Amino acid sequence: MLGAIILAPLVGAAILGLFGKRMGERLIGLIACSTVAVSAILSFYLFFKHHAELEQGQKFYEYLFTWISVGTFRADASLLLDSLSAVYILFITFVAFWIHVFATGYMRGDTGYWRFFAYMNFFMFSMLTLVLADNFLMMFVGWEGVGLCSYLLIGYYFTKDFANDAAKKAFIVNRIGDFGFALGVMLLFLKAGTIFYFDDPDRGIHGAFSWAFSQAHDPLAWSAIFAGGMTTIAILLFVGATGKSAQLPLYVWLPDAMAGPTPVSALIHAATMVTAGVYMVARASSIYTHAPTAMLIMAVIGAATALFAATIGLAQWDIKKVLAYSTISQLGYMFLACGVGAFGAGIFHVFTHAFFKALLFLGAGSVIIGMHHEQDMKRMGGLKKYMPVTFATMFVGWLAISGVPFLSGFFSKDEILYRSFITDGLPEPWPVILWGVGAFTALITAVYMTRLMVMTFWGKARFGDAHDAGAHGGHGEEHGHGGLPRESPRSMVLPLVVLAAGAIFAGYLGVPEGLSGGKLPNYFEHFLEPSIARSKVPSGDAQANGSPHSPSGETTIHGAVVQGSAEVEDHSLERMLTGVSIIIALAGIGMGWVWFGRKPLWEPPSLLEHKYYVDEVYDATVIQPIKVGAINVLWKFIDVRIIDGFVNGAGQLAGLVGGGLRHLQSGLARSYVAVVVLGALLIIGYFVMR
Amino acid sequence: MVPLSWYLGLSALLFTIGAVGVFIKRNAITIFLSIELMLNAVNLTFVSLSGFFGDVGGQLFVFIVMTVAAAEAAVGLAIIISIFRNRESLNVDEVDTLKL
Amino acid sequence: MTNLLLEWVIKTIVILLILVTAVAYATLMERKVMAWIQMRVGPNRVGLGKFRLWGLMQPLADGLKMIFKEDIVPLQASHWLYIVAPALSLIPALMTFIVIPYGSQITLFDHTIELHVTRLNVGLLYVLALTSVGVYGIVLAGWSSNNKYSLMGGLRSSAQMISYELALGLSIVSVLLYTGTLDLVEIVEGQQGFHGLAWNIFHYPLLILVFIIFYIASLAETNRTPFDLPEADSELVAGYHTEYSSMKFVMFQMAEYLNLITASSISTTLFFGGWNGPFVGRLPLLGPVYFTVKVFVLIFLAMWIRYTVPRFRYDQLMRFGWKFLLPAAIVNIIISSTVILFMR
Amino acid sequence: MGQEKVLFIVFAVIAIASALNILLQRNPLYSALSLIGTLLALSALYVTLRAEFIAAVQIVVYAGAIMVLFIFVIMLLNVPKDQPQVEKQKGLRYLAIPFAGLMIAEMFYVLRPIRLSTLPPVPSGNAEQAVGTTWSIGTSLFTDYLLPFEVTSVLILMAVVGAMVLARREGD
Repeated sequence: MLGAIILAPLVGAAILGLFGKRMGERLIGLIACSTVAVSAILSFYLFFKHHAELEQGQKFYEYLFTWISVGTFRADASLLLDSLSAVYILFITFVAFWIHVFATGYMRGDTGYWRFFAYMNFFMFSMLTLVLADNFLMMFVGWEGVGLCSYLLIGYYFTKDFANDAAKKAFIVNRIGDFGFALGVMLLFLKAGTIFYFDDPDRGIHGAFSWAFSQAHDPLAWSAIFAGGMTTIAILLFVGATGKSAQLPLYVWLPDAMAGPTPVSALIHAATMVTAGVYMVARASSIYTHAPTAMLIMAVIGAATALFAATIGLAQWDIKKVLAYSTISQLGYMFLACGVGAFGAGIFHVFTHAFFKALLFLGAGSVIIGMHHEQDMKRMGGLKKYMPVTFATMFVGWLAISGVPFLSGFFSKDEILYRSFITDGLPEPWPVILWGVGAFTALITAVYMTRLMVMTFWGKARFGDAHDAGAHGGHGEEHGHGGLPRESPRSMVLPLVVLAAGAIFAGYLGVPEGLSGGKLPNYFEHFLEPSIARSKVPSGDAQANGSPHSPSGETTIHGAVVQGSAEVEDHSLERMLTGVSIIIALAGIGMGWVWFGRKPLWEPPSLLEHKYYVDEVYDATVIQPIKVGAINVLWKFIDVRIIDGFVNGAGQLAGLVGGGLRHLQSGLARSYVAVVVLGALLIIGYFVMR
Repeated sequence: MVPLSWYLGLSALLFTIGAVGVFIKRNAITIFLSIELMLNAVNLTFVSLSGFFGDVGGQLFVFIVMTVAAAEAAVGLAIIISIFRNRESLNVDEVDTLKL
Repeated sequence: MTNLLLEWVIKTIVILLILVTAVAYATLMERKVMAWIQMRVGPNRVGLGKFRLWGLMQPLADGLKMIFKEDIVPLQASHWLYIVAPALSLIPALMTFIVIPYGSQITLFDHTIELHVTRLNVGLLYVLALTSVGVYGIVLAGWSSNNKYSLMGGLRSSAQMISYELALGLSIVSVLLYTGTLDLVEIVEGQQGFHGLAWNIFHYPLLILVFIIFYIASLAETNRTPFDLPEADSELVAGYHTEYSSMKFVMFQMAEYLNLITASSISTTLFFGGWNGPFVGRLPLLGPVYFTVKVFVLIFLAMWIRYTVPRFRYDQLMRFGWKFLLPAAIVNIIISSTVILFMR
Repeated sequence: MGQEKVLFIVFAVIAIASALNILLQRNPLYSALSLIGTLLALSALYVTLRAEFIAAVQIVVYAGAIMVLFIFVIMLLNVPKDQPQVEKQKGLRYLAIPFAGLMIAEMFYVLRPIRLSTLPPVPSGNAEQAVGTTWSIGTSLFTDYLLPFEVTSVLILMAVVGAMVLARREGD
C-alpha cells in the first residue's frame, strides 16, 4: 500500500515523460491529477484505517528490497508509516492534488504542458519517498529527487536566462546543504553503525534513534559542535535543512525560485519541499534533544531568518517575491519551534502553513493570470471587483497568515511563540529574546501582508496605464493591452476555495490546550507524540516532571505525564501571551491598512528593497573569490599545467609505448599463430615438467 | 582391443599436423582447413575418452563442437569471400592492414 | 562367421545386379513414359532377333553404344579428379541400398535369410550421410572439367543440395517422431498390422504433408526436373557432365537413376510400408514384389512430374527451398510433436 | 594382431596421410578433398569406438555440409593460379619443424602413462541405451545439456546473421 502511494506518481511521471508529447492537454491533466489522487486516497485510507494504532505509536513498515548491503552497512528500499509521516503524506497529497488541479488551468496553452506535469508527478514521487523512507539514505534519495525536480521546474521556462540562472542558483545553493546532510548521515553511520531510524526486529535492524537514546546528553557548549559527537551530527543535518528549507545563510535561492510557474512555487517552494528540512529535523528529534547546542543554534537561526525575511518582504514589488520572503520567514518560525523543543508545534505550523501559503500562492497565480502575466504590484490595485472569488479566498489567507484569531495560522503561530517563551531547553535570556523577535516578526508579517492585499485588491486600479510604472513602462505595453482583468477559470478557482476552507479550519486540529482550557484536545500533538522525541532538560534528569520555568504542564511535548498534570495547570500565562499576539496581529493589520492605504506606492528604504545587499555580499565574498581562484589557480595553473600535463604526458607515454608495441601487431595472422603455439607449448611444458 | 593411447596418439599427430598447417600455409582457406583438422583431432580425443570411460558427455561435446564448427565455417567463409572481393587475394601475408 | 560373411557377399552382389538392371529399365521406362505423355510410341524396335518385345532390349543397345564411344579427357582438366568424379557420384548411390529392407525373411536351403543386407541403428542417418556425400561427384565433375558450363553446374548443384538437404532432413524428423527409431528395418516392421496395410501414411494422416515435402526435396536432391538446374541444357549445355562421354557418362546417368530409385525406396520405407502388403505374412516372397511395385509407382510419379512441370529459375528454386519448404518442414515438426504430445 | 587393431591402423594411416596431404597440396581444393578423407577415416574410427551417432553426424555435418560449403567457396572464388606468392615471414616455415617436434614430444610424454585398453562392456539388455546410441545422446542433450544446446542454437543464429552481413555486397 505504501509502495503504491509513492509509485502512483512515478507511473504518472513515466507515462507523461515518455508518451506525453503526443497527448492532449485534457488527457495529460487527467493522468497527472489522477495519479496524485490515487496517492491521496490511499493516504487517507491508510490514515483512517490505522489512526488508532498510529496514535499508539505503532509503526508500519513496507519492505521492498535490500538496496545496499556492504559489510555492516545496510540500506533498504523500505517504507515507514508512523504518525509523523502519516501527517506529512496527508497534507502533501491533499494540497498537491488541488495544486495539480489548479495547474491544469494555470498552464493551459503552454507548449511544455506534458513536461510540466511529468516533472510535477516526479516531484510527488520524490517527496513521498523522502517522507516515507525508513532510513536516512532513502530519505536522501527523495531529498535529492525533490532538489532535481525543483531545479527542473524553476528552470521550466528554459528559454529565459533568468529562469536558468535561478534554477542553477537553487541547485548549487542546495548542494551546499546537501553536502552537509550527507556528511551528517555518514557521521551518524560512523557513530551509530546504522542509518535506519528505528529498530525493526523483523529485519534484524538496529535503529539510530535507539542508539541516540542510549547516549548521554552533549553539553551546551561551542566545543560540542566540533567534538564529532551527537551535536556535530545534528549541526551537519541542520546545514542540510538550512539549504532545503531556505534558512540563513542559504536562503538566497528561494526568492529567485519564483522564476518557475506559480503552481510550482505553491507546491514546491511553499507547501511541501521547503518543509522537508523541518520534517528531517523533527524526524531526527531524538538526536536534537541530545544536542542542546544544536537546538540553540537552530532556534536562533530560525528566529533571525524569520525577522530578516519579513523585513525584506516589506519592500518587495513583485507579488510572488513578497510571498517568497514570507515563506522564508514562516519557515524560520518552524525552525524556531524545533529549536525550542516544540517539534510538534513546528510540524503543526508546517501543516497550517501548507494550506494558507499554498492558498496565497495560488491566489497570486490567479491574479497573475487575471492580469495577463503581470507580477508587479505597482501595476495592480482595485482588483477586488474584477476577481471576487480570488479576492475572497486570498482574504482568508491574509488573515490566516497575519494571525487573526480563529484561523489556522493564529493557532500554530501562537503555539510557537508561547513555546519559545516558556521553553526550558535554552538558557536565559534566550527564551524571552526569541519570543520578542518572533512577536515583532508577527507584527511585520501582518504589515507586509496587508500591504500586499491593499496594493493588489484595494485602491485605485493602476493597470492599463503604461506610464505609471516608470522603469517597467516597456513591460507594461507588452502586457497591458490584454484587456481588463478577469476572474480565472473554474479549475483554478475551485482549488482556491478548497484551500481557503483548509486555511480556516486546519488549525482546529491542534488548538492549544491553554486556549480551550483543555476542552478541545490538542489532537494534533497527541497524535505526533509517539514519533517525536521528548525535549529534555539539559541540566537534570527530571525529564518527566515539568520544569521550573513552566507554569503549564505542557512545557514538554511528552505524553503521559503531561496529560496527567494538565488539568490542574493554570493557563493564565498562555492566555496572556495569546492576547498579546492578537493585539500584535491586529495592530500590524491596522498599521498596514492606514499606511499603505494612503500611500500604496511608498518607496521603502533601499536597504530593504535590495534585500540587505545579501546577494551582492555573497557575490563579493564567496562567488568572486571562487571565480578568481577558479580562473587563476584551478584553470590556468592546475588544469593547464598539471592536469593537462598529466593527460598529455599519459598520451605521449601511450604513444611511445604503442610505437614500440606496434611491431608486435603486425597484422600477419601467421605470426600470431606462432605466438599462440609457443604459449601453448610453454603451458603444456610447464605441466609436463612439474 | 585397441588401447586408448593409440587413439590419443593419433589425435596428437593430427593436431600437430593441423598446427603446422596453420604455421606454414599462406592461403586463408587452407589455414581454415587446418583449423578444422585441429578441431577434428580434438573431437577424436573426446570421442575416444567418452567411449573408454562410458560417459556420454564427451560425445555431446563433439556434437556441440560440430555445430560451432559449422557456425565458424559460415562466418569464416563469409569473411574470406569479402576479403577476396576487396583484395583479389587469399594470401594472409598480404592481408595485414587489420581492416578490409 | 564365414557363413554370415558369405551371406552378405551374396546379398550384396544380388542387390547390385538387380539395381543395375533396374537402372537400365528405368531409362527405358523414362523414354516410354515420356513418349506416351507426348503421344508418341517411344523406342519399340530393339528386341531379340526378330522378336521386338516392345523395345525391351533397348537399354542393352544403349549400353553397348556408350561403351564403344571414345573416352575423352580434356587436356586442361584436372586429370585425377576428372576420373574419380563419376565413381564418387555412383558409389554413394549404390551404398545406400545396404540398409534398405526389401522383404521380411525367407527360408532357403534350411537357412533363414533376412531380406536386407545389414541393419544399422542409425540407418536413416546413414542414408542422409550418403545423400549428402553424393554431391561431391557432381561438384568435382563440374570443377575438374575446367569448363565454365560444368563449373556453373557444379556450383548450382552444391548450393541446391545444401539447401534442399535441410528440408529433407527436417521432414524426416517428423516421421521419426512417430516411429521413434532410426533403424529402417524397425520402421518397416512397425507398419505391419492390419493385413500389411498399417502404412505410416495411413496411420498418421498428417504424414501426407510430410511426404509431399520429402518427395519435393528428394526430387531436388536427385536433380530431377523441375529441379534439374545443374544440367539445364538450355542454359548450361549439359551442366556438370558436359565434357564427359562413354562409360563415365554412363556412370553419371546410372547414379542419377540410382538416386531416383533410392529416394523412392526411402519414401516407400518411410511412408508406404516398405515391403508390407496383404498376405505378406503368409507368403514372405510377396515382400520384394510389393516393394518393387511401390518403388516403381513412385518412380513413375517422378517421371510424370518431369514431363509435366517446367523448370524452375535459379532464384525461384532457392526461394522455394529456403522460404517455403524449410519453414513448412519446421511447422510440420511442431505440429507433429504437438499431436504426439496429446496422443500419449 | 586383432581385427580391431588392423581396422584402426588402416583408418589411422588414411587419416594421417590425408592430413599430410592437406599441407602438401598447393591447390586448396585438393586440400579440402584431403580433409574430407580425414573426416571419413575419423568417422570410421568413431564407429570402432561405438559412437555410431557421432560417426553419422560427422559425415552429415562435416563432410556433407561444412566441407561442401568450403568447396563451394573455393569454386566460387576460383583463385587464379598465377598469383604472386608473397611471403612476409619466411622464418616461420622453418620454425614449424621444431615447434611440431616439441609439441609431439610433449603430448606423447603426457600420453605415456595411459594404460586403458578396453572399452567398457555394453550393458546387456538395454543395448539401445548404451553410450553412443542416438537414444543416449538425445536423452542427455535434452536433459542435462539443454542449456548448451539452446545456447548453440543462438550461436548458429548469430553466425547466420553474421555471414549474411559479411558476405553481402554493398547496396544489395
